Amino acid sequence: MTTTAPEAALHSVPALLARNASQYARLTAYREKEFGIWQAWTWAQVADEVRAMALGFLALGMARGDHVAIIGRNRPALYWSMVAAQSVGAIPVPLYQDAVTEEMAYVLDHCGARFAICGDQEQVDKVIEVQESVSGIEQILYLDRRGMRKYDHAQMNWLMDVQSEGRAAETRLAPELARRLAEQDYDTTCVMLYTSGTTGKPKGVVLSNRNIIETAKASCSFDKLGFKDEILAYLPMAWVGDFIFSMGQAYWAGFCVNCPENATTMMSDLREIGPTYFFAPPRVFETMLTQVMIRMEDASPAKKRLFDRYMAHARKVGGAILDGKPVSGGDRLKYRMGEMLVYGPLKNTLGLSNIRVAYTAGEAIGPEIFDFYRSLGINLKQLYGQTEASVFITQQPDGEVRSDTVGVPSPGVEVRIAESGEVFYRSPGTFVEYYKNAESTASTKDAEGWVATGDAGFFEEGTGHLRIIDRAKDVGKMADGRLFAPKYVENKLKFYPNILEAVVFGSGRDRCTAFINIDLTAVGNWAERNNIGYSSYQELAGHPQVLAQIQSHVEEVNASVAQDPMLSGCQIHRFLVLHKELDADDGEMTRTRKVKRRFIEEKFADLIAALYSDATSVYTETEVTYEDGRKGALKATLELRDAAVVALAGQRMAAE
Amino acid sequence: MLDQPAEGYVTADGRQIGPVVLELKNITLRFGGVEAIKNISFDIREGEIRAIIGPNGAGKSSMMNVISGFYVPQEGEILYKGYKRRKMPPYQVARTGIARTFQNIALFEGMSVLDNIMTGRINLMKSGFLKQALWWGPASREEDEHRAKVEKVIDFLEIQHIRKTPVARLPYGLKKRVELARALAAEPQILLLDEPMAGMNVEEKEDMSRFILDVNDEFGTTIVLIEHDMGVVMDLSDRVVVMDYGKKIGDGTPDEVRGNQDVIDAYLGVAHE
Amino acid sequence: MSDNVLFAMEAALNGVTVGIMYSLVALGFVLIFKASGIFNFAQGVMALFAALTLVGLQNGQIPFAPIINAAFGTSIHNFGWNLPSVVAIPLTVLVMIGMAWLIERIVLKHLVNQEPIILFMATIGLAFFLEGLGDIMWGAEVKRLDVGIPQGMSSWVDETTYNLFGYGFFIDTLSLYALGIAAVLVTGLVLFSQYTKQGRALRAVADDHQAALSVGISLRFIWVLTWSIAGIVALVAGIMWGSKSGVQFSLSLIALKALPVLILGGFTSIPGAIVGGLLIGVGEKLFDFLMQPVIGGATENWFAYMLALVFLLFRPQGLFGERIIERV
Amino acid sequence: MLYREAGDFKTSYASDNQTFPIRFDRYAYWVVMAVAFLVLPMVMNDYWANSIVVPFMIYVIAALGLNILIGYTGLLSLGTAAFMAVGAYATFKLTTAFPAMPIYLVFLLSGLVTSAVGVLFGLPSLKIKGFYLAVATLAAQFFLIWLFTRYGWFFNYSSTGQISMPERSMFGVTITGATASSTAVYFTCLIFTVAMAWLARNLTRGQMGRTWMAIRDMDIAAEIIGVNPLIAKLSSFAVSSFFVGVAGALMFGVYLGAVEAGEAFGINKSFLVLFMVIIGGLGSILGSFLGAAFLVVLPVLLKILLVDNLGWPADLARHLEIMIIGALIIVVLIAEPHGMAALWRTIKDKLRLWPFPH
Repeated sequence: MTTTAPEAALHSVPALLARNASQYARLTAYREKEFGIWQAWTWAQVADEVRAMALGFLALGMARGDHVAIIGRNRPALYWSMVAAQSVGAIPVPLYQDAVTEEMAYVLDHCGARFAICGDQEQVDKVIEVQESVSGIEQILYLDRRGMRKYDHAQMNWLMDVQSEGRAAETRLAPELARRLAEQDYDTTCVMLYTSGTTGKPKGVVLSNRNIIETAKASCSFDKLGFKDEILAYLPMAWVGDFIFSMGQAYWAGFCVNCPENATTMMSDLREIGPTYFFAPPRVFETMLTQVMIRMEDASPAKKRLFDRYMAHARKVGGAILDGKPVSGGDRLKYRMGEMLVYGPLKNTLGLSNIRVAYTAGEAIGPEIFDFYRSLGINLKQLYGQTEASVFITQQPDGEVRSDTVGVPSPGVEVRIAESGEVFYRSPGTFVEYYKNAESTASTKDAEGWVATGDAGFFEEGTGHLRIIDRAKDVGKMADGRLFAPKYVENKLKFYPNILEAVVFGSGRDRCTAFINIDLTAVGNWAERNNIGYSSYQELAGHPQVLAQIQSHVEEVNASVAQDPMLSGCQIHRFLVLHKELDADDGEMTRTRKVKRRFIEEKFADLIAALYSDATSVYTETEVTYEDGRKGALKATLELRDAAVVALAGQRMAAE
Repeated sequence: MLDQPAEGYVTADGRQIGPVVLELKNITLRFGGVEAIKNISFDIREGEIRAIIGPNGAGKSSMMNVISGFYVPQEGEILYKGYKRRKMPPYQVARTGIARTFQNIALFEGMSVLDNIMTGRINLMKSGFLKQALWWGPASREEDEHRAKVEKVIDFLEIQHIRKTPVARLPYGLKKRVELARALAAEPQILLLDEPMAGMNVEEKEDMSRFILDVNDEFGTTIVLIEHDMGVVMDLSDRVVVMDYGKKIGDGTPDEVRGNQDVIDAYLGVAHE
Repeated sequence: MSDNVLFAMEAALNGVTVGIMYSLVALGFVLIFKASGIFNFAQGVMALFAALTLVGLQNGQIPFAPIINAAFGTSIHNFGWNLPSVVAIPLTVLVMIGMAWLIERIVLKHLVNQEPIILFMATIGLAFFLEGLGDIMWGAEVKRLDVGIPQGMSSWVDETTYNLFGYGFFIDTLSLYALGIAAVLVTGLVLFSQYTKQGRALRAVADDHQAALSVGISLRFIWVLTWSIAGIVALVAGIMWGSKSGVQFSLSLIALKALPVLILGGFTSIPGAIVGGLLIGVGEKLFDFLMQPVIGGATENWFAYMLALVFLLFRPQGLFGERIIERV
Repeated sequence: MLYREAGDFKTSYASDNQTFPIRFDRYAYWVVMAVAFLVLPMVMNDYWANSIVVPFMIYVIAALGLNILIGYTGLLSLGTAAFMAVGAYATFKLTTAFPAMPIYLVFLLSGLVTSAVGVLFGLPSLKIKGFYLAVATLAAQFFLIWLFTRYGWFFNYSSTGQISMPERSMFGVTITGATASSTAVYFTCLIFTVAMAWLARNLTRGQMGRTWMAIRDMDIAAEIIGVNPLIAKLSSFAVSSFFVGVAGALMFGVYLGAVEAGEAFGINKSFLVLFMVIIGGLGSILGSFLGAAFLVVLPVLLKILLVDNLGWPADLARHLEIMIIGALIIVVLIAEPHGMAALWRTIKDKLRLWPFPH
């Protein structure tokens, strides 16, 4: 392997690996909780493993430009297989492991993968099922051997066998590998990621080495990430974020990637590792907070009082202290006390003690949730990005952190707002193209390389922070021409623990209405405390007291929406609580749990109609898909509720 | 069954069944006056899943205890790997590669799951008294090596999450699984399962059957199981011995046994009570 | 007949006296063990406590006088009256019953279905507690106990034996009474358990806990009952021993001697307890008599245990206990 | 509350099953060690050394021994004191027979002698269980004491029937005898206590310990999965007696200096150690420490309170003490059958989960 390559030559992930293998040889590169302890690999070992794998791939005849599908939970060997694939000039295509067969079939077919690398038997079975319809796949490799012995191995290999074959073929294939490695440059494709598009079929976003490495370089320096950092890789490997954090940044900065034992142990693994750099979507932070509150409910009164008292103080000064703003000595002292008695232990039990930088993104995060973590002294920040940008578009610099903005343009990124209010950006991270989809490429990325985010937003005066209102195409006009920004309202609703999801309608209509999903954990817990019996989500969702609660939430939201003249029209006049949870398996949401608005509008047309009629209740039947894939029908009669709105909005419009 | 070649054969689902590894000849066991087992003979082939079924009090468990050396039959002999097994205490039988689980769970309630399974390796751990007392070097190294082996078993039976829990706190189903783990940890050639699914719900039964098959499949372990639930037995086992009132009334493949009139009278009738 | 044989016989007969003591204590053990599976280590101390209480009542002592004096610098001791035994004994019986009730309330209730070993240790704790309590209530000094049982050499035995062998045995009259009383006590118990409702309930529980409970016998009542009876038996033992050699701590040590007795007699057999007691009593006296010249005296200290130990190796379930078949 | 475990992860089995897996506990342990070896000797006066610290440490060793037998192997013994006596008399005979022998070696050899005797009296445990075994150990208790008081050879025919420890020194430091400094005594006990505790930990953490516990929890199953009961039980007796023997040796050699078997090692001492184990916690090494500490300190406190301050007669205080100990045993068994150690464990779990209740 090359010794300390000059930065200039670092134009591919394999090259970065080579650099780390010599520069950080003894430092831990990967850890995975397996067999009761954290198995660890140094960069040197990783380089060796990857090389063996790459040679093995050559032996299997992996060619330049081949697409290699990677399906499974976050595991070191799977990350290595991506680098190995890159080493031989192939293109890794990580897929969502929980994708149902049809989705997987589409993607595998679209990218024409010749190789599929699977985590375990379950994934293999899926791929085999797909093979019936998709011919492209020639070789299936698997990582976990459990239960695989009886399979026909004519077109199948255990990843470890591939490696040992590779090692055996060292002398024969080493030159070829060297050649392939040498071919890698800044413009060769690094990875292809499928966006779980909110509408239509997923698109394959092609990202070059330049995209990934430049982005990693910039973002690492932005947050001063170094080889001492620890990260927990638990988000889907198919998601661009995980690729940037666990591959791009990890390989650039040389920090350690930790893989949990399995999805169920994630929280305890998080606690054991205590990462210094952490990303989680808002809903994770939200559930964490809910858990904290629920568990504290059972605490002894004295302890509860102590907890509340200090949390109150944290809310008062915690954030300020974190932002380095002036805080009185007394308050600092009290905060110190709190750190010892409450914050410290709390962060410890959550596994967030060592966090230096934490990010959240994807959707807006509730102010109190956001502030809760910051007040504990956890440097939680927001960023705004998307797959096409290799994540980073804007992010919040230390000390300028607020819940309602997404920060300033990341280093090297230019951002402009179109007249329509849509946000455009241009950066080294900007994707190359949509695979086999020239026209959407063209429609998203113009000649100068400006990319339309599809989000509407504006720069705040003074701070220069970007604020996102909503999806551009969702920002519509109401019948009377007032601005209609459903996401904006939905987020405000979702900030209430009781509300899991909300879908607001009103485009081209005279007033807004909404579907609501209650949060089963939060409301269920509330129900228990007030011993309200319920057998199903549906029953609980229909309970009058629940409806009353939701109504009060809606009305509060209306009040706050009315504050903002631009959006005051978006107050919700009527709403209903849905009889089922919106679910990706029913196509109502994306895998990343973004609401598919159009789809829902069609699916629940009858309900929407009812909301705009003056009926007080509506009967409906809905098709649902169960865990095991069976389909069934859900019957329900839903109550339609009117919510009070703040009136003045109308006159204001008139006044303008 | 008699037409199966002595040197072994391959089953429909591609499992290699070897020659006879354990043979019981004319076993008779008495408690005082009562005859628990009356002159029973049958054999167990390498790598097969052999079931012993029969109504309550048919002497199944006694038979199990005879094989595992806890009871010494008054008459008859046991040939193991071709040699007559001399009279020996149970712990020596265990050393010959026979491990077992118990009808009513016999875990060590005062110990953690991990320690329970570690005890399974008792006969594989060598380091002596003094080495352990000083712990340094050999003893601790050995401990770690065996821990690694045990962790494989834990992983295999998917009980990682309860690794450090005291068994006393576990629900019934999991206890059964831990007991299986303890037996597996001994890396036995023959694994005796005494009603592995007694008192389990359908789901737990499915899991357990899967594990039993996997064990036999992955490690090629010979498995002898007593089971009350006919359905399960018929799906799992290659050959079945049927006992009633201490006598053998049937022996053969599940289908053969199903066809056997005595069995139908004696057992199947009783089964649906 | 050679003198040695005569001496041996005399020693043996004296052994019977001690044996009775053991038997009485062992009896208490057996009663409680049968009814509740508890091995009551405190039985001996109960005897001591009973005896102390009896003496205290007879002499009209003020309970807890020592501690009161210590605390308040007073020096009170007696109420200044003396109760006749006919009053004092029933009172003591009441005290023992009260104690049984308290023990059930405070201790046993909380220890139901713990392993026997735990219960055993609990009774050890109880033993210590009672010992301390007794001393604090009535003072620790050795006391004479006299309930009017004649003592001293029985001239009747002396004469008859003299006429028989030409050598008069020295037997304490008390021993003879002890024998009598023990006999009465046992027959009493047997009758009680045969012909009274409670007695039958007692037997039912002894035979099969679950069954007994299922037919609606209150286990707690049974426990109070057995502990009361055990208390009374203890009182008797206390009186015997007390009258013989004064009420003192050594009394609680015979609790330990009762262990080997039970091992010989079996934990669940009343006749076993009696026979075992006599065996041990006679045995240790004889052994001492015979071995003294060889290995020196005071072998009573350990003979009983060694005997039990050897015995155990050959018949773990005791003389009258039935064999256990181990199952898995 | 005090625990900070985030980032305290294990990458090897060795570190996973070390004695103190949690960082905070490790620090605590080292602090205690430092205090014991460096601070205490400086600050402690003779009264504390003699009436509390030294006996505490000696009883810890005895309790550890008994705990191995009862707590880990489930074999009940009431003969502890007698085995201590064996240790004591062995020391006496060895020192007087071989004046040149290094005294620490003498203590260790005494331990070995004791374990030999222990194994002898442990033999019955192969056939008998529970109370029955208790009787066997009682036989040991009374027989041995009788032996030691009866046969002159054991006490070198001294007129008093006592044995008294001659003066012995190592590396020029007087360790036993009248002129031994309390510091020397302290360090002797400390060294032995630490070493023995460490031994106990090693033996109980490994396969040996697991076989013992297997026998304790379900001997039949244990035998069927391959535990040889003979070896398991006898080894337990041997180890246990070794500990108890060393304790006895120290009790006589460095603490009492002169003893008469009957008084120093009577049945009540057996019970005392038994209580230490019960109150401290069966099957817990920490428990042996806690139990010993408790039952050593309690009488001293009572004495200070009642006799020294309130001026009550000493015997009364003594009776009160007996009563309280008895009551405590019952309370402990009712409240927490696994003793103070288990209590501590629950507290610790609470601290680790703080601020959450569960």
